[in-house]
Amino acid sequence: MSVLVGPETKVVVQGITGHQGTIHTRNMKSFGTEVVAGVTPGKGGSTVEGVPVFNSVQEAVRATGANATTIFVPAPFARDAFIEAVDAGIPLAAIITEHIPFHDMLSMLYYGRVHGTRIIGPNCPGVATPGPAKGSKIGIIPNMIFRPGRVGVISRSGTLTYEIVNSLSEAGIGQSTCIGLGGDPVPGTTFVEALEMFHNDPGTDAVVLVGEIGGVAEEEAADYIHSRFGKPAVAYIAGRSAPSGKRMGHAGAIISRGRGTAESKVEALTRAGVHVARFPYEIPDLVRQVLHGG
Amino acid sequence: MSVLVGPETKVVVQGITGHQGTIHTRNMKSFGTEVVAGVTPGKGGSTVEGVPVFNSVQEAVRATGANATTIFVPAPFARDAFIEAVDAGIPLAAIITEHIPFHDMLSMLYYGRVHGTRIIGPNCPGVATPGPAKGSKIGIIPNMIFRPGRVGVISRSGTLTYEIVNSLSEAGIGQSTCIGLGGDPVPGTTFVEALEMFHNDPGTDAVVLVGEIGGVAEEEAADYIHSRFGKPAVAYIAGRSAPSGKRMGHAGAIISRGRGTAESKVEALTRAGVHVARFPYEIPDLVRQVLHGG
Amino acid sequence: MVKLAEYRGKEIFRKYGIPLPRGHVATSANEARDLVAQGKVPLPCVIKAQVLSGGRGKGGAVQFAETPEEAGSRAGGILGQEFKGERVRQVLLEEKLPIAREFYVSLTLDRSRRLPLLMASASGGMEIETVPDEKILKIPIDPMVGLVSYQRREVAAALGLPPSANPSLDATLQALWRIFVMEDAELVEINPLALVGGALVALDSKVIIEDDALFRHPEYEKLTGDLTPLEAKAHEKGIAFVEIGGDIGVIANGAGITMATLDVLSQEGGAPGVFLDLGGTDDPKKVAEAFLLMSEAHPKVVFINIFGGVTRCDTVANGLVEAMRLAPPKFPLVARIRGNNEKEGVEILRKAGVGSFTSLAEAARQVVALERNGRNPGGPAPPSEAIPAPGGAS
Amino acid sequence: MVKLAEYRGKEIFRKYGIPLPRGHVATSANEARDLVAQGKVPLPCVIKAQVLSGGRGKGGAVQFAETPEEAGSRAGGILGQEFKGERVRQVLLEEKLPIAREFYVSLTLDRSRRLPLLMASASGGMEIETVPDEKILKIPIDPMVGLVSYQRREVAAALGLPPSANPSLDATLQALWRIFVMEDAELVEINPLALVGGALVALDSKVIIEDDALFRHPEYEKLTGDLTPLEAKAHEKGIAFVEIGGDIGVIANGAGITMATLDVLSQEGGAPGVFLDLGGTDDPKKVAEAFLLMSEAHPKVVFINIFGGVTRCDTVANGLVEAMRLAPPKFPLVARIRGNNEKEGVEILRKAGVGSFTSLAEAARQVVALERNGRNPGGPAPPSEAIPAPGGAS
Repeated sequence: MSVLVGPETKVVVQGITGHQGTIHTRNMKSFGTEVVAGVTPGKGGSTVEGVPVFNSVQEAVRATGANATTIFVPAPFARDAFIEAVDAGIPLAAIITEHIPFHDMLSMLYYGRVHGTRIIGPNCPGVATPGPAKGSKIGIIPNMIFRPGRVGVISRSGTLTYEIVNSLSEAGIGQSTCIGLGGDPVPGTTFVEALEMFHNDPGTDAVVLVGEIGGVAEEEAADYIHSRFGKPAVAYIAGRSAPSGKRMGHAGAIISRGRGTAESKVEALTRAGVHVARFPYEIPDLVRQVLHGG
Repeated sequence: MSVLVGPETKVVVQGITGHQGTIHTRNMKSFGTEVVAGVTPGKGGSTVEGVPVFNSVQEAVRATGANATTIFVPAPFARDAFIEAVDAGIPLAAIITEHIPFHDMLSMLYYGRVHGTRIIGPNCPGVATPGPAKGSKIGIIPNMIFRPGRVGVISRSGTLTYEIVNSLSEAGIGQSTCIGLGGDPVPGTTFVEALEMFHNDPGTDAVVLVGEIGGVAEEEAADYIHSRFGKPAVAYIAGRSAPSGKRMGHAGAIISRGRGTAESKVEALTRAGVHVARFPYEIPDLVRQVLHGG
Repeated sequence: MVKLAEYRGKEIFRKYGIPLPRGHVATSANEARDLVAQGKVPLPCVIKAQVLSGGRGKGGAVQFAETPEEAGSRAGGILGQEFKGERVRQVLLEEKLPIAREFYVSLTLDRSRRLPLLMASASGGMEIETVPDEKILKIPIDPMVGLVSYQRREVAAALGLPPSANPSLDATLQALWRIFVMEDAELVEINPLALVGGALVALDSKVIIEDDALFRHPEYEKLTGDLTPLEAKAHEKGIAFVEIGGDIGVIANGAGITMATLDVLSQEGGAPGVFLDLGGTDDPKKVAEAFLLMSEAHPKVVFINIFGGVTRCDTVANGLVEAMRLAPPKFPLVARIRGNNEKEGVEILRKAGVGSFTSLAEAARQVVALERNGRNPGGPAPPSEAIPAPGGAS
Repeated sequence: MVKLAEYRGKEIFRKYGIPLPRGHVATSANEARDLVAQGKVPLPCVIKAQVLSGGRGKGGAVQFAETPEEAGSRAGGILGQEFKGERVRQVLLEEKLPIAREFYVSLTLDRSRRLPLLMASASGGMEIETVPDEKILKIPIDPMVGLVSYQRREVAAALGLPPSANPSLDATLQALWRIFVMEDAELVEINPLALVGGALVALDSKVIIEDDALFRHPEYEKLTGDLTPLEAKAHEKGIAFVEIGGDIGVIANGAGITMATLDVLSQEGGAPGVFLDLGGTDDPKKVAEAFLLMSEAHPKVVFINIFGGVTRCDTVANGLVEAMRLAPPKFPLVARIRGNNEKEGVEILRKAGVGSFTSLAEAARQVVALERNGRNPGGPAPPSEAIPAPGGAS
């Protein structure tokens, strides 16, 4: 079992003929994902990595029954690409594109909610569900880090997530699904929403949260875990020693006015019963402990 | 039984200190309605017809638990008044105000949908559920026309509805609930949505539809009745002999390009098994026939 | 509804960045000639009467000129003429462009979907009503989000536009959307939208502003051009009044009841001619005014059919009695006043010598009978005698 | 982020109709004197340095004048000075108004609710961070609908405004909302918003435009004022580079992994000083550029910690090798390159004499040991010798 993506997921890639779109179409396919279609306006009729390209998402959906999209189109066009996917009836969109204006995201969030399309991202690595036979993935998380299993991973970070998932796999701890939320100020899916999914997933026994300084998403996750989450959780918060007020690469990693500090996040999570790792490489042991009481 | 309003309905009146607001507060109360609060900004603390007046809907809801609103505020302020009601958590709004720009209604429709608030109207007489002991009403439908019973009435017209409900009552046929949808180009609730409510209401045995020329709402109602509505229906379409292209009082009553004619509506309804009256005064007999096979 | 003349619609188009032919408005032949002579309007040019009715091309209201003098004389030939009942007070002079193709685009409200609707067709330049449905692309638009790029691409495909014209199309459609929203339009139409040298140009404009939104747009005034003099007079007083030519005057309240009254009268063989919708008035003065307006239409018989909801029967009755006092009617009167304060209203009328029916069918039959009497050479009977006591109400 | 100077924010305010004191910008003492002498700025007037840092009042960057000469000399005293490291190139001269009260209003993004947030406080004129939370009214706004009247009434009540000022408040808040949306602002703040003779006037402006939306607003340029010279240089090349003063240089990819590296180094007793985030680059040239930039910061040791997802390890390795060839590093190098094309990358580095760790903890310990060596007078060891073969990976 898994959340969001699985063997039934049929993926369309928006922006498939771009550099990243092409590379990750190949990667998604070699992970086992059913990439059924690509979309690039004006390039309909061609193929990329053996995947047929259409001029519009609607054409792609009609021809292939795609039910998830991965969006690689540049930021100025990402909002419209997403709305096109929603109008074509696609219920799940991983938006890889970075630098989408948050004003655009506010209207995308509205549009997705009204029409029942879930957004993962933007500026995120996507979602991956490893499988014993074949996995399913929307986005860019590297294939080789996974091992099928029963631990869910939710992260606001990109590369750090890969690092952590890889360490879990190396320690023999497999994953049900890994969700990269992205670090943007207005994420389509929050920690709490992702936790709810794992809460309801019989295939997930425990969850690893990878947070970072800035915002209050981790504090809200702690509240949710405390009041309703029924599974053990392990967390890591990056940026404990980050210099105050300096940006560390994206807007999510700025500390303002004492809120959103590593301390407040660690404290909130600890109070909620979450085992908080000081360093990423402590996570596998902590997961083993919460799973086996070790 | 009934739909939309009943003994549990606690009404707030927005614009209670205006002429119409005051008159209809009195009428709603004498119908048996629990009018628990009025709202007029700046007039908080006063009372109208024994009803306490608040400065905001939120204050009114907090103090009284109001769960429906009747909006009498002038058209330029109606959109904001409705949004205030939604933000205060009110799930049902009868908007009596006429001449609200349809562009405003489009955003009100969105806002109501996202937040789960149903709109009746605008430019409508509201909703009334007569009761053996006490009735419940949001809006301005006259009290004396009702008789409690098991026939639902849905209408795009105002005064004609009163006429028809009155004739039902005089013929001994009582009503479960009467819904006045209003004749505006963008109604908050359509025939189809109102029919769905009566379909699910065990207290309703048959439905009377009062339509008029213009638009295609009656044709859509016919489609719904044909495919899913499980109760007998009687209809009347006003304007069979209306001069083509002339406005008869509001935008809903204009014929354009051969669509929305009385003929097309009557034909669609008849095909759907609805008994269509040629004149309003034939309705009671037709209702008696569909109910008792007479 | 506020329907704007072509040049006014084009002023809006210009403000929102839709490309237009170079042009100017003139109100006299001399002004037209000078505009061309001074090079403000390039030659050859088009001269178009600024009237609101369609079909100007066939009707001679669109002309062409090759010289300033010709422009002046053509403009002079159009100005001051009547076109479909409307006096031509302005002409629009515009450069005549080398048109490759003509398209149709518009935004309006789709009442069925309760959404804005974008329509586009490769069959531009003719009335859209005459274009077969399958040749019109229709795209519903989310009002909170507006037009998005894939919809614009669908339009480009439907029009068969060369790719070079895509930026021009995108800008035009975005402007169309902004006009629709910002100006509270019921309709924004460009027909024809012409392809000229790889870019699009709006050759005509049709913009209708919603009446109900005029409080946000004081710059537009309500249009009363299509109304008869009496209708216009009623309109000024805020009374809905429709003349269609017939003997019976109907005073009712509400569009539904007005239409139902018409239906019943027609069925009984009557010829209703004037409708006056009181709406939800509570003001006896307005009722009196309405009645006096009705008198001016010289009906053979007047049927007052009121169901009082918001309107109170006694208000209507008082207004009627007052109006009859001021100007005793020269026609028989049939009343049916029911609903709110019915007893009081009926009593007031009774005291003034006017009876009131309970049954609509009976009242309608009486109206039609009086209409037939009124056609006799004997002339109308005085109201107090002509109106029988109403039949027993149930 | 694009933070606009006060006068530029006020230009936007003016465009959207927010009332302002009469005022002008001057770039010299003479110009300032003339503006006042010509009556373009009424007396008495305020002279404000146009710098981006706060606390201008306490810092002497706001002055007052009663005569044109005084305005000139005060302006001259401010212009050309440095304020918190920023050179004053313009002053804004404005009439000094008789202020009754000062308020605070702003619109920004509430990340937790994922909605715009309207904030208002009767405690205007001071930094909002110093105002207690209970004195700030916070209203989340639906982005599709905008500010509605009851919210504006809540603000009026919270500010304790006289009813006469309500139209002024409504107009100001609506303008604030339009600026927030139309200009893609992260923050629009008026502090203080002053009550002057029954109406509101914006005495200051703070407008921050979102970087990511600059493609829609070419009129705004990105701000690099707060950056060190090396940070600015990196910024131009599109590389995220942060200097905080320490011995260890860190090259990583992604904010999370950068922060985690910092956490581990700090824990091991190291003093990280420079971070360079490669992000998701696929371009060996960019890696080489980044490495050369790092060299310019003169770290004692450099730790390259890469987990390749989008980034490929061989790309990073090739870039590094190329950079080392161009400018042999004067510091020891510790690498940990994992993930996408890991084997190839490790092999490329190995051939260039650089070993790669598998374990982050082990790598970090090695970095800190080399940092300590680097502090010894013996100077840095050459990289090929300083870096041991990595411990066995699991």
